[in-house]
Amino acid sequence: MSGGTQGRAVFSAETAADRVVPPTGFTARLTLFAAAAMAFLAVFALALSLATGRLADRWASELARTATVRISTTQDQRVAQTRAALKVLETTPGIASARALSLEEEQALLEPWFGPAMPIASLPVPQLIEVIEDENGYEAEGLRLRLMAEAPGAVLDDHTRWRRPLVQAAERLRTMGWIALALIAATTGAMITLAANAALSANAQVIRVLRLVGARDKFIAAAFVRRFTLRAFSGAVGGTLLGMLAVFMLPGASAEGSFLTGLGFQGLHWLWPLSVPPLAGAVGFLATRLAALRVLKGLM
Amino acid sequence: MSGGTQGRAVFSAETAADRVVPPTGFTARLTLFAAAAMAFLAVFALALSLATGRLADRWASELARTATVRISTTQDQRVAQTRAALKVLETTPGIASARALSLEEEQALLEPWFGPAMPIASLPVPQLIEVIEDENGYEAEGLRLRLMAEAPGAVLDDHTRWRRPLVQAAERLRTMGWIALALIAATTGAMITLAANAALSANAQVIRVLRLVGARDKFIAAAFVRRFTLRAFSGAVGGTLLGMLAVFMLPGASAEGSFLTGLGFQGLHWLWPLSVPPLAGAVGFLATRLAALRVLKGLM
Amino acid sequence: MIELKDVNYGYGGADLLVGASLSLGAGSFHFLTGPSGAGKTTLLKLCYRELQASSGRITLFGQDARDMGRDDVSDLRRRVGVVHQDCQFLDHLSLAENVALPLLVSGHASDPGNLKELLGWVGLGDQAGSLPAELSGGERQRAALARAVIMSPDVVIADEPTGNVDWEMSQRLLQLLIELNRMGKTIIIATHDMNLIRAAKAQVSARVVRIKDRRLQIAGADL
Amino acid sequence: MIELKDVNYGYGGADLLVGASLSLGAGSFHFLTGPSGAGKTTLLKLCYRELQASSGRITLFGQDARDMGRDDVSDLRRRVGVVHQDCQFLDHLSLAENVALPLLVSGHASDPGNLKELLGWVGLGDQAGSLPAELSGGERQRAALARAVIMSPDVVIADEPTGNVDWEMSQRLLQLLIELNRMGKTIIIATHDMNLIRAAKAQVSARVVRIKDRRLQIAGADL
Ligand SMILES: Nc1ncnc2c1ncn2[C@@H]1O[C@H](COP(=O)(O)OP(=O)(O)OP(=O)(O)O)[C@@H](O)[C@H]1O
Ligand SMILES: Nc1ncnc2c1ncn2[C@@H]1O[C@H](COP(=O)(O)OP(=O)(O)OP(=O)(O)O)[C@@H](O)[C@H]1O
Ligand SMILES: [Mg+2]
Ligand SMILES: [Mg+2]
Repeated sequence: MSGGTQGRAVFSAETAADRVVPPTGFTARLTLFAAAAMAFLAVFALALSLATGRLADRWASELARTATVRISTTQDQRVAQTRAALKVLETTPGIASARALSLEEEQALLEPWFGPAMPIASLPVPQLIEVIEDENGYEAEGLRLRLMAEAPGAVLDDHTRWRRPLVQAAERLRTMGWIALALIAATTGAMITLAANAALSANAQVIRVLRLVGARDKFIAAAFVRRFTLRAFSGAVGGTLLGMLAVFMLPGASAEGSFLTGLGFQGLHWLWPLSVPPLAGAVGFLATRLAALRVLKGLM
Repeated sequence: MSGGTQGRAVFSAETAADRVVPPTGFTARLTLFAAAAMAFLAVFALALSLATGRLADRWASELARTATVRISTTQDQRVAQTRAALKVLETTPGIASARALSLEEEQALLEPWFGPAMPIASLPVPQLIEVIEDENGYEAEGLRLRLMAEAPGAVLDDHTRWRRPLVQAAERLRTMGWIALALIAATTGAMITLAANAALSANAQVIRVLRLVGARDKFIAAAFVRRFTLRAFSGAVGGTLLGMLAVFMLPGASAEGSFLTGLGFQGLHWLWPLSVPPLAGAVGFLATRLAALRVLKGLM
Repeated sequence: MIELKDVNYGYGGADLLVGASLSLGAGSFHFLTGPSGAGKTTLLKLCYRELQASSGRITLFGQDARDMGRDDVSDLRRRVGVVHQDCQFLDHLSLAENVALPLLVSGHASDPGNLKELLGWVGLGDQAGSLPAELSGGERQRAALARAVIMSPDVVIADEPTGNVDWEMSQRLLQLLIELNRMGKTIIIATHDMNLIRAAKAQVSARVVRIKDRRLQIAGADL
Repeated sequence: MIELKDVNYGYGGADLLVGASLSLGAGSFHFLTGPSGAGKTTLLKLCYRELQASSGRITLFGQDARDMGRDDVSDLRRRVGVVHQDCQFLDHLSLAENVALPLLVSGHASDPGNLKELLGWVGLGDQAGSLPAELSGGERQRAALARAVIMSPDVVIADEPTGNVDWEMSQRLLQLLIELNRMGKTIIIATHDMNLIRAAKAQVSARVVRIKDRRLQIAGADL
C-alpha cells in the first residue's frame, strides 16, 4: 500500500504536474484568444506607428525648405545686400542654413512658368536665398525687422509655411499611434491578468484539493504558471503572426513606389513585432503567479 | 409548510431573480473590463479614422489643382491656342474643370518671385490654364499628345503630382483606421462572448441547481442575460466616456488652427462613439443568451 | 404518481438496471436499498427525469416521460421535492434563501413564518443566515431536505437523507417525512440505514424495494 | 503523534469547542462522535491544520502547529491521510489518478500493483478509469478513503467515511483501517454509526471521544 518507486507510473513523468490543471474550458480559450487578439492589434498599431513615423519624417524633411528671402534691388546693390542678408540669416536662431541660389537654379525654378527658352539673365529676376529652418523654427517678425535694417531690398517670404500643418498632422498621427500602442499594451496586460485570475478562480477547487493532499505552494503555482504563460505566449505568437501576415498583405504595402507611405515594416522593423509574444508571456507569467499565490494565501 | 403568498418575502421582489446569479468574481470583472477596454479602443480608433478621413479630404481638395497647362506662343496665337487647349481639356476624361488664369491671377502667382512692383504685362509671360482633376485623374501621356496636336504651344505641367502620394497616404491611413475599427469591433464581440461563456461555465453549478429546483430555461437565461448585458453595456459606457474624454484632452485637439488635422470629433461626429455601448450591450445580450441556452441544453 | 414499466438503463456501457418496474401510488411510502453502486441514485434520477430510460416506459403524473418538454420537466420538479445525495446549493445565498429557492424560481412569495418553522424542525433555526460553506455535513443534508419539502410537493424523493446525521436527528427527519406522508404525499427514500427503515415501518406501512443484480425486488418480509 | 491541549475554537461567533484536550498516541484508534453540528469536522480540521486554534496548544508530530510554515503544512499532509466529509476530487482526472494524486504531488512514483490492490479492496477495481462525476456517492467515499491511505501515512483521519455505503462495505472499509492500525498507524474516525463503533471495538482497543456541549468527553463504558 506504500507509494512504491518501481513500476509504471500512473502519470507519465513529463506531463505529471501539468495533468493536475484541467485542460480546457472557456477561461483557457479566453486567455489564448485575449493574448492573440491583443497581439494582433499591437502588431497593427506598431505598424501604424512606424508607418506614420516614416511619413512624418519624410514630410518633415521634404517640407523643411519652407522659406525664401528675395532680394529685389538694383544690380549693383545686389551682391552687397545678398551678403548682408546672409549674415543676418546666419545669426538668426532657428535657421539651420541659408544659401543664395545660382542663376541656373533660379532658371530651373522659373521654368514651369516661362518654359526652358526664357533668357532669365535678361530679366530683372531677384536674387533668391533658400532658408532651411531647424526643428525649432525661427521667429518670422523679428527676422523681417532685422532684414529691413541690414538689407532693405530683402523680403522674407515664408508663404510655404502653410505646409507645416501637414508635418504636424503626421507627427500627431505618429504620437497617436504610440499612444494606441501603449493603450493596447496596457489592455493586453490587464486582459491577460484578468483572464488568468478568472481561470484560477474557476480552478479554486483544484487548488484546494491539491493543497489538501500535500502539494506545496511552489508545485501548485508552477503547474498553473507554466500552463498560463504558455497560453499567453502561444496566443500572442498566433496573433503576432496573423498580424504580420495581415500587415504584409495589406494593399499597397509591397508596391514599389509607395513603400515609404505604405503600412508595413521596413527592414529591421520586422523585428519589432517579435517582441510582442515574449512580453505577453511575461505578463501571463507574472499575472498567473501573483493570482496563484493570492488564491493559495487564502488556503491553510 | 406550503409556499404561502402573504408575508414579507425572503427575496425583495425587484431583485429576486437577479439574486440567483452570484454577484462578483473575476469573470464579472473580466466582462466589465473587456467591454470597457474595447470600447475605449474603439472610440480611439473611431477618432483616428474620422481624423485621418478629414485629413485625406482636406489634402485631396487642397492638392487637387495639381496640373497646369502653359501656353507659350506669339501674342497673336495666344487666344486661339488657349481656346483650343481648353476645348481639349474639357473633353478629356478625368478632368473636372479647366480655367484660364487672368493677368491679375498670374501676377499674384509670380509675386513671390518678382515682388509686387513687376510689370507683368510687359513680360512674355505665358498664359496659364489651371486644371482640376476629378477623383479618377486623367491619363497624362494621352493628354499631352492631344494638346500637341490641337495647340502646339501648350505644355502640360503636372510636376506637382509629387503631392499625390500624400493624399494616397492619408487615404491609406483612413482605410487602416477603418480596418482597425472593424478588428476592434470583432475582437470586442469575441472577447465579450468568451467572457460571458467563461462566466457561465464558472456558474454551471448555479444553473444546475436552478434547473433542479424547477426553474424554467427562460428564467435562468434571463437572470444571466440581464446581468451580462448590463455588464457589457455599462463597461462599454465607461470605456466610451473615458475614450471620449481622452480624445477631448489630447494636446492640439482643441487648438484653433489645427482643428482640421487634430484628433477629435467634430460636430455630429461626437454622436458616433455613442453607438459603441448599445452595440456592446447587444453583443453581450446575444453572447450570454446563446451561452446560457447552450449550457442549459446539456442539462435535463 | 410515478410508474416505471420494464425500464432498462445503462450509462453507455452495460445496463445498470434491467426490466425495472415500480409503481409509486399517491400516499405511498417506499424505501430503496441496495449495495453502494447498485443504481439507487440512478433509479431516483429516472423518477424526476434527470435521466431518461433507454427502453421501457416511465409515466410521471400521468404523462409519458419521453413526451415531456423542457418546461414540463421544470413543472415536474416543482411537484417533486428532491433531496440529492450530493446536496447542491447556491454558494452565495444564505441557508434561508437556498431553502426558499424553489419558491423564488416558481414565482411564489415565501412565507417567513413557514420557513422559520421548517428550519426549526430540521434543527437549523439558528443558521438561517449562514452560507452553505459554513454548514456542517449534516446541516447541509438537513437543509437539502428542507428545500425539498418547502413547496409542499406531491412527491418527495430523498436520496440518502440521513447519511451524515446522528440517530436522534435522523428520527426527527423521518418524522417530518412520515407527517408529510400522512398528509397524503408520496415518499421514496434511498438509504443504507436498516435501523431507519425499521423505525419507519413501526409507524407507517412502508414498502422496501431492493436493487440486486440489476433487478428490482420487493423486500417485504426480510427486515 | 497529535496532541491538543486546552484548545478553544470558534468560527467568529461563540466558541464551538472549549478546553478541548486530546492525545492521539502512535498506534491508537479513536472514534469521534457527537450530534450533527457539534464540531467533529472542526476538531479534525484542527488536527491536520486546516484550522488553527484560537487558544491552547496543538502539537503535530512534535511540532507546535503555530510554528508551522506553509511547506511544513504540506509535509504534514503527506504524513496524515484525510478522508474529507465532502469528498473533493479533481474532476478532470480518472479515479485512479485521483487516488494516486498524493504520490504525484509529493514526487513519488506510483506502483500500479499497489494501486490496483487498494482499489480492489475498496471495491472500485472496475472503476479505475471513471471520472469522479461518474461515481456513485458511496464510490466517491471509498475513493476518498483509498486516497487517504495510499501514501501509507502515519495518521489516518476519516470524517464520516461510511455515511453513504452499505453495511457490508462499511465493514470492509473498517477492516482496512483496522489492518493499518495493526501496522502501527494512528487512526481517528468521526462517525454517527454506533454499529460501526461496536464492530470495531470487538477487534481493536478503540477509544470513543464524544463532543457534547462544546466539550470533549471520553465515552468508554456507554456503548
Ligand atoms: N454519469 C455516470 N456515468 C457513468 N457511470 C455512472 C454515472 N453515474 C453513476 N455511474 C455508475 O453507475 C453505478 C450506479 O450509480 P448510482 O449512483 O446509481 O449508485 P447508488 O446505488 O446510488 O450508490 P451509492 O449508494 O453509493 O450512492 C455506479 O457504479 C456508478 O459508477
Ligand atoms: N466555515 C464556517 N464558518 C462558520 N461556521 C461554521 C463553519 N464551518 C462550520 N461551521 C459551524 O460550526 C458548527 C460545527 O460544524 P462541524 O462541521 O464541525 O460539525 P460536525 O460535528 O462535523 O457536524 P456533522 O456531523 O453534521 O458533519 C456547525 O454548526 C457549523 O454551522
Ligand atoms: Mg447514490
Ligand atoms: Mg462533519
